[in-house]
Amino acid sequence: MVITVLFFASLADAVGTRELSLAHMPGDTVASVRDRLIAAHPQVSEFTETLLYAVDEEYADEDAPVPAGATLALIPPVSGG
Amino acid sequence: MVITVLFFASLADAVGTRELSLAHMPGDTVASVRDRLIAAHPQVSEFTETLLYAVDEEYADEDAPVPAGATLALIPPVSGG
Amino acid sequence: MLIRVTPERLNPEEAIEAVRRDEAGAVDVFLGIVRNTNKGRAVDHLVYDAYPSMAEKTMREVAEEALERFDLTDSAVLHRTGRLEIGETSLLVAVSAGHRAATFEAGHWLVNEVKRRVPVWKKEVWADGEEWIEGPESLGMERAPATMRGS
Amino acid sequence: MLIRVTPERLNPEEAIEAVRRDEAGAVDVFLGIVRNTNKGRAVDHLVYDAYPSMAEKTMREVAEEALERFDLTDSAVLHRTGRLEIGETSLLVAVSAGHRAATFEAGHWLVNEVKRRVPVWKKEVWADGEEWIEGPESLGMERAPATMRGS
Repeated sequence: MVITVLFFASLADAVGTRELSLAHMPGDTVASVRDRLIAAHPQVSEFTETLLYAVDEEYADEDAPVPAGATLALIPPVSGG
Repeated sequence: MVITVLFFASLADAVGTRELSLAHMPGDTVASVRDRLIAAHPQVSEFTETLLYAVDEEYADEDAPVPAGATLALIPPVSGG
Repeated sequence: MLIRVTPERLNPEEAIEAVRRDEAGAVDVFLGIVRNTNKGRAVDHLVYDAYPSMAEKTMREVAEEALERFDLTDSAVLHRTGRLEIGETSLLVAVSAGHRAATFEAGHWLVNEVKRRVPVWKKEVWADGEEWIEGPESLGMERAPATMRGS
Repeated sequence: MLIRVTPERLNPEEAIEAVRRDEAGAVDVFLGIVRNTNKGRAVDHLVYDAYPSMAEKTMREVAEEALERFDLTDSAVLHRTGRLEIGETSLLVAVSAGHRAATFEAGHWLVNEVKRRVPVWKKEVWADGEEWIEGPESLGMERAPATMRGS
Protein backbone atom coordinates (compact mmCIF):
# COMPACT_ATOMS: atom_id res chain seq x y z
CA MET A 1 0.00 0.00 0.00
CA VAL A 2 1.06 3.58 -0.60
CA ILE A 3 0.61 7.04 0.83
CA THR A 4 -0.31 9.93 -1.47
CA VAL A 5 1.50 13.18 -0.67
CA LEU A 6 0.17 16.53 -1.91
CA PHE A 7 2.14 19.77 -2.40
CA PHE A 8 0.76 23.27 -2.97
CA ALA A 9 1.83 26.80 -3.84
CA SER A 10 5.52 27.54 -3.11
CA LEU A 11 6.17 24.00 -1.96
CA ALA A 12 4.77 22.52 -5.18
CA ASP A 13 7.08 24.87 -7.11
CA ALA A 14 10.09 23.81 -4.98
CA VAL A 15 9.42 20.07 -5.25
CA GLY A 16 8.47 20.34 -8.92
CA THR A 17 5.28 18.33 -8.56
CA ARG A 18 1.87 18.59 -6.87
CA GLU A 19 1.54 14.92 -5.97
CA LEU A 20 3.65 11.83 -5.41
CA SER A 21 3.28 8.35 -3.95
CA LEU A 22 5.38 6.88 -1.14
CA ALA A 23 5.50 3.33 0.16
CA HIS A 24 3.66 3.03 3.48
CA MET A 25 5.65 1.75 6.48
CA PRO A 26 4.11 0.22 9.61
CA GLY A 27 3.61 2.84 12.32
CA ASP A 28 3.92 5.77 9.92
CA THR A 29 3.16 9.19 11.37
CA VAL A 30 3.11 12.64 9.78
CA ALA A 31 6.67 13.18 11.03
CA SER A 32 8.04 9.85 9.76
CA VAL A 33 6.55 10.37 6.29
CA ARG A 34 7.81 13.96 6.20
CA ASP A 35 11.31 12.81 7.16
CA ARG A 36 11.40 10.23 4.34
CA LEU A 37 10.22 12.98 1.98
CA ILE A 38 13.05 15.26 3.11
CA ALA A 39 15.55 12.47 2.48
CA ALA A 40 14.35 12.28 -1.15
CA HIS A 41 13.61 16.02 -1.57
CA PRO A 42 15.94 17.99 0.75
CA GLN A 43 14.35 21.30 -0.31
CA VAL A 44 11.25 20.38 1.73
CA SER A 45 13.27 21.00 4.92
CA GLU A 46 13.30 24.75 4.17
CA PHE A 47 9.52 24.78 4.58
CA THR A 48 8.96 22.66 7.67
CA GLU A 49 9.14 25.54 10.15
CA THR A 50 5.81 26.92 8.93
CA LEU A 51 4.12 23.85 7.40
CA LEU A 52 0.85 22.43 8.62
CA TYR A 53 -0.27 18.92 7.75
CA ALA A 54 -3.56 17.32 6.82
CA VAL A 55 -4.29 13.60 6.82
CA ASP A 56 -7.28 12.80 4.63
CA GLU A 57 -8.35 16.46 4.54
CA GLU A 58 -8.18 16.97 8.31
CA TYR A 59 -5.48 19.11 9.97
CA ALA A 60 -3.18 16.73 11.92
CA ASP A 61 -0.27 16.99 14.37
CA GLU A 62 3.20 15.66 13.55
CA ASP A 63 2.62 12.55 15.66
CA ALA A 64 -0.74 11.72 14.03
CA PRO A 65 -0.80 8.27 12.38
CA VAL A 66 -0.76 8.06 8.58
CA PRO A 67 -2.52 4.81 7.62
CA ALA A 68 -1.88 2.89 4.40
CA GLY A 69 -3.91 4.44 1.57
CA ALA A 70 -4.07 7.84 3.29
CA THR A 71 -3.46 11.22 1.68
CA LEU A 72 -0.97 13.48 3.47
CA ALA A 73 -1.12 17.15 2.42
CA LEU A 74 1.76 19.51 3.22
CA ILE A 75 0.12 22.87 3.81
CA PRO A 76 2.11 26.12 3.64
CA PRO A 77 0.64 29.08 5.55
CA VAL A 78 -2.63 29.76 3.79
CA SER A 79 -3.39 33.10 2.11
CA GLY A 80 -6.90 32.82 0.69
CA GLY A 81 -9.54 35.49 0.75
CA MET B 1 -45.83 84.70 1.42
CA VAL B 2 -46.69 81.28 2.74
CA ILE B 3 -45.10 78.37 4.56
CA THR B 4 -45.50 74.84 3.19
CA VAL B 5 -46.11 72.19 5.87
CA LEU B 6 -45.48 68.51 5.15
CA PHE B 7 -46.97 65.50 6.98
CA PHE B 8 -45.89 61.88 6.77
CA ALA B 9 -46.90 58.38 7.83
CA SER B 10 -49.27 58.28 10.86
CA LEU B 11 -49.44 62.06 11.01
CA ALA B 12 -50.46 62.35 7.35
CA ASP B 13 -53.21 59.79 8.06
CA ALA B 14 -54.38 61.76 11.12
CA VAL B 15 -54.40 65.16 9.39
CA GLY B 16 -55.84 63.69 6.19
CA THR B 17 -53.34 65.37 3.91
CA ARG B 18 -49.61 65.26 3.15
CA GLU B 19 -49.18 68.98 2.52
CA LEU B 20 -50.81 72.30 3.29
CA SER B 21 -49.99 76.00 3.09
CA LEU B 22 -50.07 78.46 5.98
CA ALA B 23 -49.74 82.23 5.94
CA HIS B 24 -46.30 83.32 7.16
CA MET B 25 -46.17 85.63 10.19
CA PRO B 26 -43.23 87.86 11.09
CA GLY B 27 -40.90 86.13 13.55
CA ASP B 28 -42.30 82.65 12.86
CA THR B 29 -40.47 79.76 14.50
CA VAL B 30 -41.03 76.01 14.36
CA ALA B 31 -43.00 76.27 17.60
CA SER B 32 -45.20 79.19 16.50
CA VAL B 33 -46.12 77.49 13.20
CA ARG B 34 -46.79 74.21 15.00
CA ASP B 35 -49.06 75.98 17.49
CA ARG B 36 -51.10 77.56 14.66
CA LEU B 37 -51.33 74.12 13.07
CA ILE B 38 -52.65 72.61 16.30
CA ALA B 39 -55.28 75.35 16.51
CA ALA B 40 -56.55 74.32 13.07
CA HIS B 41 -55.87 70.56 13.44
CA PRO B 42 -56.08 69.63 17.14
CA GLN B 43 -55.16 66.00 16.41
CA VAL B 44 -51.56 67.16 15.72
CA SER B 45 -51.12 67.74 19.47
CA GLU B 46 -51.24 63.97 20.08
CA PHE B 47 -48.01 63.65 18.08
CA THR B 48 -45.89 66.51 19.37
CA GLU B 49 -44.25 64.54 22.18
CA THR B 50 -42.20 62.52 19.67
CA LEU B 51 -42.14 64.78 16.61
CA LEU B 52 -38.97 66.14 15.07
CA TYR B 53 -39.01 69.10 12.70
CA ALA B 54 -37.13 69.97 9.52
CA VAL B 55 -36.95 73.42 7.96
CA ASP B 56 -36.01 73.21 4.29
CA GLU B 57 -34.84 69.58 4.67
CA GLU B 58 -32.62 70.23 7.71
CA TYR B 59 -33.52 69.01 11.22
CA ALA B 60 -34.36 72.08 13.32
CA ASP B 61 -35.13 72.90 16.96
CA GLU B 62 -38.50 74.29 18.08
CA ASP B 63 -37.08 77.80 18.34
CA ALA B 64 -35.52 77.76 14.86
CA PRO B 65 -36.84 80.51 12.57
CA VAL B 66 -39.19 79.59 9.73
CA PRO B 67 -38.73 82.18 6.97
CA ALA B 68 -41.39 83.09 4.43
CA GLY B 69 -41.37 80.56 1.58
CA ALA B 70 -39.84 77.84 3.75
CA THR B 71 -40.96 74.22 3.96
CA LEU B 72 -41.60 72.87 7.47
CA ALA B 73 -41.75 69.08 7.72
CA LEU B 74 -43.27 67.38 10.77
CA ILE B 75 -41.30 64.21 11.22
CA PRO B 76 -42.62 61.29 13.29
CA PRO B 77 -39.99 58.91 14.69
CA VAL B 78 -38.43 57.36 11.61
CA SER B 79 -38.52 53.62 10.93
CA GLY B 80 -36.66 53.09 7.68
CA GLY B 81 -34.26 50.27 6.92
CA MET C 1 -21.40 57.99 -4.17
CA LEU C 2 -24.67 56.32 -5.18
CA ILE C 3 -27.65 57.68 -3.17
CA ARG C 4 -31.23 56.91 -4.12
CA VAL C 5 -34.77 56.79 -2.74
CA THR C 6 -36.93 54.97 -5.25
CA PRO C 7 -40.10 52.90 -5.68
CA GLU C 8 -38.14 50.61 -8.04
CA ARG C 9 -36.57 47.28 -6.99
CA LEU C 10 -33.09 47.60 -5.49
CA ASN C 11 -30.28 45.76 -7.27
CA PRO C 12 -27.28 44.72 -5.12
CA GLU C 13 -25.09 44.27 -8.20
CA GLU C 14 -25.59 47.96 -9.07
CA ALA C 15 -24.51 49.03 -5.56
CA ILE C 16 -21.46 46.75 -5.68
CA GLU C 17 -20.40 48.11 -9.07
CA ALA C 18 -20.92 51.67 -7.81
CA VAL C 19 -18.41 51.26 -4.94
CA ARG C 20 -15.94 48.83 -6.57
CA ARG C 21 -12.48 50.33 -7.22
CA ASP C 22 -9.17 48.83 -8.36
CA GLU C 23 -7.54 49.99 -5.12
CA ALA C 24 -10.30 48.56 -2.87
CA GLY C 25 -9.71 44.99 -1.72
CA ALA C 26 -12.97 44.67 0.20
CA VAL C 27 -16.65 45.40 -0.38
CA ASP C 28 -19.39 44.89 2.20
CA VAL C 29 -23.04 44.97 1.19
CA PHE C 30 -26.02 44.97 3.54
CA LEU C 31 -29.58 44.18 2.48
CA GLY C 32 -32.51 44.99 4.73
CA ILE C 33 -35.26 42.56 3.75
CA VAL C 34 -39.00 42.45 4.48
CA ARG C 35 -39.55 39.69 7.06
CA ASN C 36 -42.67 37.57 7.22
CA THR C 37 -43.11 38.20 10.96
CA ASN C 38 -42.50 40.98 13.46
CA LYS C 39 -42.86 40.47 17.22
CA GLY C 40 -44.50 37.13 16.59
CA ARG C 41 -47.18 38.52 14.26
CA ALA C 42 -47.51 37.45 10.60
CA VAL C 43 -46.77 40.34 8.23
CA ASP C 44 -48.56 40.39 4.86
CA HIS C 45 -46.57 43.24 3.33
CA LEU C 46 -45.01 46.62 4.18
CA VAL C 47 -45.62 50.11 2.86
CA TYR C 48 -42.75 52.62 3.10
CA ASP C 49 -43.45 56.33 3.19
CA ALA C 50 -40.59 58.82 2.78
CA TYR C 51 -39.72 62.47 2.50
CA PRO C 52 -37.70 61.68 -0.61
CA SER C 53 -35.67 64.85 -1.12
CA MET C 54 -34.69 65.10 2.55
CA ALA C 55 -34.14 61.34 2.78
CA GLU C 56 -31.62 61.51 -0.09
CA LYS C 57 -29.97 64.53 1.47
CA THR C 58 -29.68 62.79 4.86
CA MET C 59 -28.44 59.55 3.28
CA ARG C 60 -25.75 61.53 1.47
CA GLU C 61 -24.71 63.24 4.73
CA VAL C 62 -24.48 59.89 6.51
CA ALA C 63 -22.54 58.33 3.62
CA GLU C 64 -20.10 61.25 3.54
CA GLU C 65 -19.65 61.05 7.29
CA ALA C 66 -18.85 57.33 6.91
CA LEU C 67 -16.14 58.13 4.35
CA GLU C 68 -14.50 60.41 6.91
CA ARG C 69 -14.92 58.21 10.00
CA PHE C 70 -13.74 55.00 8.34
CA ASP C 71 -11.05 54.44 5.75
CA LEU C 72 -13.47 53.92 2.86
CA THR C 73 -13.00 54.36 -0.87
CA ASP C 74 -16.73 54.79 -1.57
CA SER C 75 -20.21 54.08 -0.28
CA ALA C 76 -23.74 53.66 -1.62
CA VAL C 77 -27.09 53.93 0.18
CA LEU C 78 -30.41 53.06 -1.50
CA HIS C 79 -33.86 52.92 0.10
CA ARG C 80 -37.00 51.66 -1.53
CA THR C 81 -40.46 53.18 -0.99
CA GLY C 82 -44.04 52.09 -1.62
CA ARG C 83 -45.45 48.60 -1.22
CA LEU C 84 -42.91 45.84 -0.56
CA GLU C 85 -43.69 42.15 -0.43
CA ILE C 86 -42.08 39.62 1.95
CA GLY C 87 -38.50 38.88 0.86
CA GLU C 88 -38.02 42.13 -1.06
CA THR C 89 -35.12 44.46 -0.30
CA SER C 90 -35.99 47.73 1.45
CA LEU C 91 -32.47 49.01 2.21
CA LEU C 92 -29.18 48.50 0.40
CA VAL C 93 -25.89 49.78 1.84
CA ALA C 94 -22.54 49.07 0.14
CA VAL C 95 -19.07 50.24 1.13
CA SER C 96 -15.60 49.62 -0.26
CA ALA C 97 -12.19 49.95 1.42
CA GLY C 98 -8.62 48.79 1.13
CA HIS C 99 -9.17 46.21 3.85
CA ARG C 100 -12.07 44.28 5.27
CA ALA C 101 -12.30 45.48 8.88
CA ALA C 102 -13.25 48.99 7.77
CA THR C 103 -16.02 47.68 5.51
CA PHE C 104 -17.77 45.69 8.26
CA GLU C 105 -17.49 48.53 10.79
CA ALA C 106 -18.57 51.20 8.34
CA GLY C 107 -21.42 49.10 6.94
CA HIS C 108 -22.84 48.46 10.40
CA TRP C 109 -22.46 52.10 11.43
CA LEU C 110 -24.08 53.32 8.20
CA VAL C 111 -27.11 51.05 8.56
CA ASN C 112 -27.57 52.19 12.18
CA GLU C 113 -27.37 55.87 11.21
CA VAL C 114 -29.74 55.47 8.26
CA LYS C 115 -32.30 53.91 10.60
CA ARG C 116 -31.82 56.71 13.14
CA ARG C 117 -31.75 59.74 10.88
CA VAL C 118 -33.34 59.22 7.47
CA PRO C 119 -36.99 60.36 7.14
CA VAL C 120 -38.55 57.07 6.02
CA TRP C 121 -41.45 55.28 7.72
CA LYS C 122 -42.68 51.74 7.59
CA LYS C 123 -46.30 50.58 7.81
CA GLU C 124 -46.91 46.94 8.68
CA VAL C 125 -49.95 45.40 7.05
CA TRP C 126 -51.34 42.19 8.54
CA ALA C 127 -54.32 40.07 7.46
CA ASP C 128 -56.54 41.99 9.91
CA GLY C 129 -55.13 45.48 10.18
CA GLU C 130 -52.17 47.78 9.77
CA GLU C 131 -49.96 50.10 11.81
CA TRP C 132 -47.26 52.68 11.24
CA ILE C 133 -44.10 51.56 13.04
CA GLU C 134 -42.41 54.66 14.46
CA GLY C 135 -39.10 54.55 16.30
CA PRO C 136 -37.55 53.24 18.49
CA GLU C 137 -34.21 53.60 16.68
CA SER C 138 -34.83 57.14 15.48
CA LEU C 139 -33.39 60.41 16.77
CA GLY C 140 -36.81 61.30 18.17
CA MET C 141 -36.76 58.35 20.54
CA GLU C 142 -33.59 59.63 22.16
CA ARG C 143 -35.30 62.86 23.09
CA ALA C 144 -38.53 61.31 24.31
CA PRO C 145 -38.24 58.08 26.31
CA ALA C 146 -40.91 55.43 25.71
CA THR C 147 -42.82 56.29 28.89
CA MET C 148 -43.30 59.88 27.68
CA ARG C 149 -44.62 59.09 24.22
CA GLY C 150 -47.84 60.80 23.24
CA SER C 151 -49.87 57.84 22.09
CA MET D 1 -25.58 26.21 2.78
CA LEU D 2 -23.81 27.14 -0.45
CA ILE D 3 -20.10 26.16 -0.39
CA ARG D 4 -17.94 26.23 -3.51
CA VAL D 5 -14.32 26.39 -4.68
CA THR D 6 -14.35 27.14 -8.39
CA PRO D 7 -12.34 28.65 -11.25
CA GLU D 8 -15.57 30.31 -12.48
CA ARG D 9 -16.52 33.94 -11.73
CA LEU D 10 -18.30 34.45 -8.42
CA ASN D 11 -21.79 35.95 -8.56
CA PRO D 12 -22.94 37.91 -5.46
CA GLU D 13 -26.59 37.63 -6.53
CA GLU D 14 -26.33 33.84 -6.36
CA ALA D 15 -24.92 33.97 -2.82
CA ILE D 16 -27.64 36.43 -1.73
CA GLU D 17 -30.39 34.23 -3.17
CA ALA D 18 -28.84 31.17 -1.49
CA VAL D 19 -29.12 32.68 2.02
CA ARG D 20 -32.30 34.76 1.61
CA ARG D 21 -35.26 33.52 3.68
CA ASP D 22 -38.71 34.94 4.40
CA GLU D 23 -37.90 34.97 8.13
CA ALA D 24 -34.50 36.71 7.68
CA GLY D 25 -34.66 40.50 7.80
CA ALA D 26 -30.96 41.05 7.14
CA VAL D 27 -28.35 39.79 4.69
CA ASP D 28 -24.67 40.75 4.77
CA VAL D 29 -22.41 40.00 1.82
CA PHE D 30 -18.64 40.38 1.73
CA LEU D 31 -16.55 40.44 -1.45
CA GLY D 32 -12.80 40.04 -1.35
CA ILE D 33 -11.49 41.77 -4.46
CA VAL D 34 -8.13 41.70 -6.25
CA ARG D 35 -6.40 45.03 -5.50
CA ASN D 36 -4.08 46.76 -7.94
CA THR D 37 -1.38 47.24 -5.27
CA ASN D 38 -0.05 45.42 -2.23
CA LYS D 39 2.47 46.97 0.16
CA GLY D 40 3.04 49.80 -2.32
CA ARG D 41 3.84 47.50 -5.21
CA ALA D 42 1.77 47.41 -8.42
CA VAL D 43 0.06 44.03 -8.86
CA ASP D 44 -0.59 42.79 -12.41
CA HIS D 45 -2.79 39.83 -11.47
CA LEU D 46 -3.14 37.05 -8.88
CA VAL D 47 -3.10 33.28 -9.18
CA TYR D 48 -4.94 31.27 -6.51
CA ASP D 49 -3.93 27.70 -5.76
CA ALA D 50 -6.17 25.52 -3.59
CA TYR D 51 -6.63 22.06 -2.16
CA PRO D 52 -10.20 22.09 -3.45
CA SER D 53 -11.75 19.11 -1.65
CA MET D 54 -10.26 20.09 1.74
CA ALA D 55 -10.97 23.77 1.11
CA GLU D 56 -14.67 23.04 0.60
CA LYS D 57 -14.70 20.79 3.65
CA THR D 58 -13.05 23.49 5.78
CA MET D 59 -15.34 26.22 4.41
CA ARG D 60 -18.34 24.08 5.32
CA GLU D 61 -16.99 23.55 8.87
CA VAL D 62 -16.45 27.29 9.31
CA ALA D 63 -19.90 28.09 7.89
CA GLU D 64 -21.56 25.55 10.21
CA GLU D 65 -19.64 26.93 13.18
CA ALA D 66 -20.90 30.42 12.27
CA LEU D 67 -24.51 29.18 12.27
CA GLU D 68 -24.00 27.95 15.84
CA ARG D 69 -22.02 30.92 17.19
CA PHE D 70 -24.29 33.59 15.74
CA ASP D 71 -28.04 33.63 15.31
CA LEU D 72 -27.97 33.01 11.55
CA THR D 73 -30.57 31.52 9.24
CA ASP D 74 -28.02 30.51 6.59
CA SER D 75 -24.56 31.21 5.20
CA ALA D 76 -22.65 30.84 1.93
CA VAL D 77 -18.88 30.77 1.29
CA LEU D 78 -17.40 30.74 -2.23
CA HIS D 79 -13.72 31.00 -3.21
CA ARG D 80 -12.38 31.38 -6.70
CA THR D 81 -9.18 29.74 -7.96
CA GLY D 82 -6.84 30.20 -10.93
CA ARG D 83 -5.87 33.49 -12.53
CA LEU D 84 -7.76 36.58 -11.31
CA GLU D 85 -7.46 40.05 -12.81
CA ILE D 86 -7.56 43.31 -10.84
CA GLY D 87 -11.10 44.07 -9.67
CA GLU D 88 -12.31 40.45 -9.81
CA THR D 89 -13.88 38.77 -6.78
CA SER D 90 -11.78 36.10 -5.04
CA LEU D 91 -13.96 35.48 -1.97
CA LEU D 92 -17.69 35.77 -1.44
CA VAL D 93 -19.27 35.33 2.00
CA ALA D 94 -23.01 35.86 2.57
CA VAL D 95 -25.00 35.39 5.77
CA SER D 96 -28.65 35.94 6.68
CA ALA D 97 -30.25 36.47 10.08
CA GLY D 98 -33.37 37.86 11.70
CA HIS D 99 -31.55 41.07 12.61
CA ARG D 100 -28.61 43.04 11.30
CA ALA D 101 -26.10 42.94 14.17
CA ALA D 102 -25.67 39.17 13.83
CA THR D 103 -25.00 39.45 10.10
CA PHE D 104 -22.16 41.97 10.45
CA GLU D 105 -20.53 40.07 13.31
CA ALA D 106 -20.91 36.69 11.65
CA GLY D 107 -19.73 37.96 8.26
CA HIS D 108 -16.57 39.46 9.75
CA TRP D 109 -15.87 36.35 11.83
CA LEU D 110 -16.43 34.06 8.83
CA VAL D 111 -14.07 36.00 6.57
CA ASN D 112 -11.38 35.97 9.28
CA GLU D 113 -11.74 32.20 9.79
CA VAL D 114 -11.73 31.45 6.06
CA LYS D 115 -8.44 33.37 5.76
CA ARG D 116 -6.98 31.51 8.75
CA ARG D 117 -8.06 27.97 8.04
CA VAL D 118 -8.95 27.27 4.41
CA PRO D 119 -6.16 25.73 2.28
CA VAL D 120 -5.97 28.36 -0.47
CA TRP D 121 -2.85 30.26 -1.54
CA LYS D 122 -2.34 33.46 -3.44
CA LYS D 123 0.52 34.23 -5.84
CA GLU D 124 1.13 37.89 -6.65
CA VAL D 125 2.37 38.55 -10.16
CA TRP D 126 4.03 41.90 -10.86
CA ALA D 127 5.48 43.26 -14.13
CA ASP D 128 8.92 41.96 -13.11
CA GLY D 129 8.34 38.87 -11.01
CA GLU D 130 6.01 36.87 -8.79
CA GLU D 131 5.78 35.52 -5.27
CA TRP D 132 3.57 33.18 -3.25
CA ILE D 133 2.08 35.11 -0.36
CA GLU D 134 1.96 32.76 2.64
CA GLY D 135 0.48 33.77 5.98
CA PRO D 136 0.42 35.81 8.14
CA GLU D 137 -3.25 35.28 8.97
CA SER D 138 -3.11 31.51 8.74
CA LEU D 139 -3.09 28.94 11.54
CA GLY D 140 0.54 28.14 10.77
CA MET D 141 1.62 31.68 11.60
CA GLU D 142 0.24 31.30 15.13
CA ARG D 143 2.56 28.37 15.76
CA ALA D 144 5.65 29.92 14.17
CA PRO D 145 6.22 33.62 14.83
CA ALA D 146 7.67 35.67 12.02
CA THR D 147 11.18 35.64 13.47
CA MET D 148 11.25 31.83 13.42
CA ARG D 149 10.10 31.35 9.86
CA GLY D 150 12.20 29.05 7.72
CA SER D 151 12.88 31.33 4.80
